[in-house]
Amino acid sequence: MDKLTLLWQTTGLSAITVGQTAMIIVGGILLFLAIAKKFEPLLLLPIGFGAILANIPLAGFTEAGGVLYYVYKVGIDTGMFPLIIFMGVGALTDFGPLLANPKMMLLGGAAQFGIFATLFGAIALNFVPGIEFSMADAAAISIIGGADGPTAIFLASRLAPDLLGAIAVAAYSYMALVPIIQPPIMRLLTSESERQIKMKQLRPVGRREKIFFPLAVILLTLLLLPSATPLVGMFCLGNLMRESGVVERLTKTTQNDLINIVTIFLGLAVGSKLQAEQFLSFQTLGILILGAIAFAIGTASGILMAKLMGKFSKEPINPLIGAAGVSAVPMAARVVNKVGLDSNQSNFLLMHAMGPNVAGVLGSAVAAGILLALV
Amino acid sequence: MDKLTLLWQTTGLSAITVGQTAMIIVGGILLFLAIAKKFEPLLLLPIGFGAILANIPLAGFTEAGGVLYYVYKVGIDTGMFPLIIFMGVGALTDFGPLLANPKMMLLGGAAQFGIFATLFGAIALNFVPGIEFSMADAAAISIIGGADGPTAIFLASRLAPDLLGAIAVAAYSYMALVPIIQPPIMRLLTSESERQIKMKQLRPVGRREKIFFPLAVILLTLLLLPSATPLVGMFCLGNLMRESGVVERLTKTTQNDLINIVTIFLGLAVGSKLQAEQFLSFQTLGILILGAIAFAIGTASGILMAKLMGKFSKEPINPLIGAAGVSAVPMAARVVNKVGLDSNQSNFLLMHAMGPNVAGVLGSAVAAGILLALV
Amino acid sequence: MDKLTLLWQTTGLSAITVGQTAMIIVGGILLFLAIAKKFEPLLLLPIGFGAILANIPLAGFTEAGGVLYYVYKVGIDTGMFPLIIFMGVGALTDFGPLLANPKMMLLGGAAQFGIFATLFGAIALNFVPGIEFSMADAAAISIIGGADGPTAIFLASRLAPDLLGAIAVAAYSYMALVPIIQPPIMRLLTSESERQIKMKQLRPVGRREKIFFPLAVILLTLLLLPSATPLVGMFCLGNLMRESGVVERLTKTTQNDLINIVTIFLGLAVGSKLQAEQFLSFQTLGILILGAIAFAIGTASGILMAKLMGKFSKEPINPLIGAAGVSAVPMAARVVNKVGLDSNQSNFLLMHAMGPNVAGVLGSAVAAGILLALV
Amino acid sequence: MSELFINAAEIMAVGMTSVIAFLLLLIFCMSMMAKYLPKGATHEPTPRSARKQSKAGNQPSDDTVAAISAAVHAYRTQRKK
Amino acid sequence: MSELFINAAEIMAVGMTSVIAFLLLLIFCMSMMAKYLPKGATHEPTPRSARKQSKAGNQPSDDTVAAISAAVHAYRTQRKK
Amino acid sequence: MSELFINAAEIMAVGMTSVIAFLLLLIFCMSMMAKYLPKGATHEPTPRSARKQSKAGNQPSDDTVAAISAAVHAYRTQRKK
Ligand code: NA
Ligand code: NA
Ligand code: NA
Repeated sequence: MDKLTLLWQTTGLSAITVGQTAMIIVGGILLFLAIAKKFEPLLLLPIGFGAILANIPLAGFTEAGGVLYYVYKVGIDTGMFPLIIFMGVGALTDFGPLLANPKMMLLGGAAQFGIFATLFGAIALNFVPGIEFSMADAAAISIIGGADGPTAIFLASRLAPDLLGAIAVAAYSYMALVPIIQPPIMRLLTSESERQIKMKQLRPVGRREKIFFPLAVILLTLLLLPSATPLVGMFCLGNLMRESGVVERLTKTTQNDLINIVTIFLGLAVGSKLQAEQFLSFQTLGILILGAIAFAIGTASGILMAKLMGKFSKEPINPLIGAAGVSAVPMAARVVNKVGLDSNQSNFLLMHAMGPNVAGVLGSAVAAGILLALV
Repeated sequence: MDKLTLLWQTTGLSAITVGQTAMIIVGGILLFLAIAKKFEPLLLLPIGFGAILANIPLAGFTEAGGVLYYVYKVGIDTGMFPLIIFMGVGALTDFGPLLANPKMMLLGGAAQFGIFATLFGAIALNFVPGIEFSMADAAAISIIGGADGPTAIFLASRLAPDLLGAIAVAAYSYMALVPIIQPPIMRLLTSESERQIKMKQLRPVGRREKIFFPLAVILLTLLLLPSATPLVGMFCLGNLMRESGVVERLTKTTQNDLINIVTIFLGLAVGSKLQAEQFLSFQTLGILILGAIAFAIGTASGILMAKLMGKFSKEPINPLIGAAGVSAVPMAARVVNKVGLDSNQSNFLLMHAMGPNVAGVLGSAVAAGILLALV
Repeated sequence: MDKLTLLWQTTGLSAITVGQTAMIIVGGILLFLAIAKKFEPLLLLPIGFGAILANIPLAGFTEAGGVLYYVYKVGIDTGMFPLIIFMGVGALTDFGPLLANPKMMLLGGAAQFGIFATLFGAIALNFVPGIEFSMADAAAISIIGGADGPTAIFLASRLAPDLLGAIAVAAYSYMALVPIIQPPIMRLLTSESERQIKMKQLRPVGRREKIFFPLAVILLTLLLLPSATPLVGMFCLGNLMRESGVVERLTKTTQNDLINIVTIFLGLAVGSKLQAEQFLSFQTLGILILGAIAFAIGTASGILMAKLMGKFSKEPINPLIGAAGVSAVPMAARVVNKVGLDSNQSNFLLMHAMGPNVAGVLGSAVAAGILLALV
Repeated sequence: MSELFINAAEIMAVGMTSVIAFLLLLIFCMSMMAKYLPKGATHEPTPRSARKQSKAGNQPSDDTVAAISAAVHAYRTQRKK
Repeated sequence: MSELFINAAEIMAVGMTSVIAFLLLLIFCMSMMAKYLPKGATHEPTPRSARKQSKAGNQPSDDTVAAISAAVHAYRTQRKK
Repeated sequence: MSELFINAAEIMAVGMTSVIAFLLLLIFCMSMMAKYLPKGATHEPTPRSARKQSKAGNQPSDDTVAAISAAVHAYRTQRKK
């Protein structure tokens, strides 16, 4: 009888808490979103599974010596995993559409207003009793508006590791929800005739421009905003490898196996932060709400900037492409294309939206650097 | 003259011990088995080479700062390498044949009797003077009967790191010897007519079942046997990535480059444990003998369980497939098929044996978890 | 105003030193050489970019917690990165041409005279006031004459980590300059008729010889020169995987993704050592000069040895192939072929030069081991 | 010593029972899944990679097939002239 | 608390201005590059790998093409006999 | 200082001698191997991967060959009708 009690005490059933049960269900929901709804499955599948593992009673995945503990220590505490992913994203990004029309960069800048407005909003929320965000917390939350996973994880790991799980989940979820969140805002802020505007075809871009672009970006960043150089630097390295054309085997590995390996473990490490004590709180609700607001404001400010630019530009600018400035590459650009096609069956905005789209990636990395410097 | 003496003292010839010489020969034998005999070459080649490196005098491969020291610390001490391999095995495993006939799971369970019987046997051996196995040693040794490399390495690294080298070598060697060890036992325990039994063709299995299976396994494990969740969890993650179909690029990397990279270093790290003081002992002999016994008992209990199930089953069950319950995927299933064909040229048992075969992998991971909980 | 001052102080412009500016320009020059001149781009591109990152003010890439700090600690301090690369090189090397004509090994040995002569020269330079090389420094510098990147990085990381950046850059630059450095020396030391000598076609080499060769090398090394076994051992492991033919999936990963991943981070880590305080010194100039001398002496002694061997050999030996003994695989062999063709349009020396060429790799690894043992 | 012996016997009994009990539960789950999970198509996942690795000679890759048809077509056209 | 609030407003203003200023500078650089960089061919880098991954059926790989020509040639030769 | 100098000369002499001696021994081993190792076929290992990477146009991969023969066979059959 005594032995049976001992045996019972080794089971998870005997030790599982309500919080752990809830978090395992959260993990299951993430897996459902990843598999059945195809929400950013490359990240949400490992994150969801990591959340389940992290909440297994008695198994110690996240305690010293546990698998997820090591993965988090090695990959996130050091910042290596998001930076390696960012290098991979750089190696996968073609800046051609942006170089063909540099002004589009402004749209990728304007959309970052979502970040800074949300920072302000998060601090304002402190007037609500029960919520208490420090400036670092607010900054980490607001970066969700940047619509860029590795940037959000990197910044959260520096400023608010306790919120990292919720922030990463919110960021990837909203990125997956771009086709649902953005179109109503786009329709609200543009008229039918604006949405029908056709844009001039993009000029072809020379190889030299593409090689010098990442170099120009890293030089400007190091001169003006050194705190953004980890993110921007790794991104530019990836892009330079790609465009230089002389290290194809490195580029290929960076775009494929290296980014894949890191993605699996990054997801698991993020999932390890989905623990009951931290996630099942009022704060998470605040993060989810603020994240959605950040996203919406970013989309809106991108569109409004595009309208403003259209007023002063000789070439016509379809304001829809401003929405792609949030990044969420290439989903946001595809949504722009689709909404554009709804108004005009022969207007293909995809390539025009790619400019602001990749500018948005740079824009939020720069914004993250500013937050690191100022907070 | 003095200088020449100094020079001589820097040579390996001056410093090599008999033990090191013997272990380098052991390494050579492992290489011979891997290359000439094709005994599990993916593991035994790096293990054999690692054994040679680990026993080089004055080179310090396994001392602090040496290559093998780091590889062992990072990969085995943490448990990461066997767990990553297990994730890869999960990504390579198709549970279809098992899902088509869930009862086969019992065969994969029965074959684990080899493990527990050997645990008992190892402790019994303590009555022999000169042998002294602790319960942890006995548990680590008995897992050889699980016929699963990463499980054996993981358990040994937790319970008896000093025996890890011998245990891993025994496990992989016996897995390679499956075609020699199993057939006599199979013939002994079955009659010609039993071996000729044809089994009903397996039903096709839906995609949903395949996706839910790893989830069901991890849920049951976390509720009942949390100590098994590191192994089972990583295995289920790999299998879920595979079956979900939404993260193909991650699955592909897991099945190929990730598992390959880890295999090389896992092998080297295991080889680093093949040092004279530990390996050239009475214990190693005990491990080799007990391992063979564990294997034989596992095979036999699988077959006997299959005979028992055949008695109570409406569908005919060929008792040979019980032998595949030890795991050693897919070698054991192939041996079943071959022995079956010897008795009946038109009886293809391969797919029927794959069910118990993959069940055996789960079964020994579960058994490892139980040992971790009880020892 | 106060705020603006604070903001200004977060910029790189406010903090950058002359030394950092100079080193960023050096990084740019390396990128130019890599991309525009295709100088060993696989290494020089990441090294150049790493040099830029390492010299960004306020960003802390090379301080505790910075990306490059971690990469250096994990990959170079431990010696793992150059050793893994060396394993990859082993997996890519075909010793067939050397096995077909074992005497060529002597050319790969003679060319290492460049290393030892330069060691002597470096110490002699100490008579010049202002220069002060320790024996360890001199040894690390002289290995540039080995014309082998990973060997140079490994030895420098053991003996003179402060000089590692300059040594690696010099080694890879001179390897890229082989087509410019070697031909004049080759023409100077050989007569037109010597350059026209045709060599006997190489015999085919059996698979067994190829498998036993790496084993023979590691055995001899461990008996006579254990300090060379880290480099030689990893090289032989790679080569054994390749030639055994039983672990193709491991070989393929070693030759591709593993070596690619490590190359990127090795380059970054080497670049992180290109810091103003260390690089912008008289020593660097000394390293560059001594490196060139080492290279030239190595080339010359290879050629002279080939002429000597030609005198005593029954088969004719074209002295040009001695130049390939410095290693720099396969560039040096190609240069030999080209210079040979210049003298005789129908004389293809490529395969004959591959023998000394791969012998040179072994030769410099052995020389590195000797330096580790004696210094 | 003989305590260790009894302990081992105990682990053998408890362990084996647990393994079997656990797997029986799993069998139960699998039967439930087979019964109650809505049947989708018995679609095989076969990731591209896997397909490529299999040496099934009769399954040439897509672009091989495309190349072949192009070649055969080109050849046929050429012969007509 | 209200200090935090003012601080946040400040970060919002300074941050957004900095982002836009930075990107304006970058736009300036890009325009300069477009104007003054010597125009090479507008050569696409398209690494081999990328090309292989794209499912462009009409771009069979080099050795497929070689194989085809060999096969068609062999077939043609054979038919002549 | 001059001690360092002598030391360097010593290392030069000992080191170079050691390298050559080591390689001579290796040459001896290789000659023994060439003489006494049972000659297998001079079979090239050429792993699949390597073969794929080499641009040797005349070595189409196995399944390309299979595809070709299938295509040519199909075509031939079709023409006969
Ligand atoms: Na963004
Ligand atoms: Na098993
Ligand atoms: Na060399």
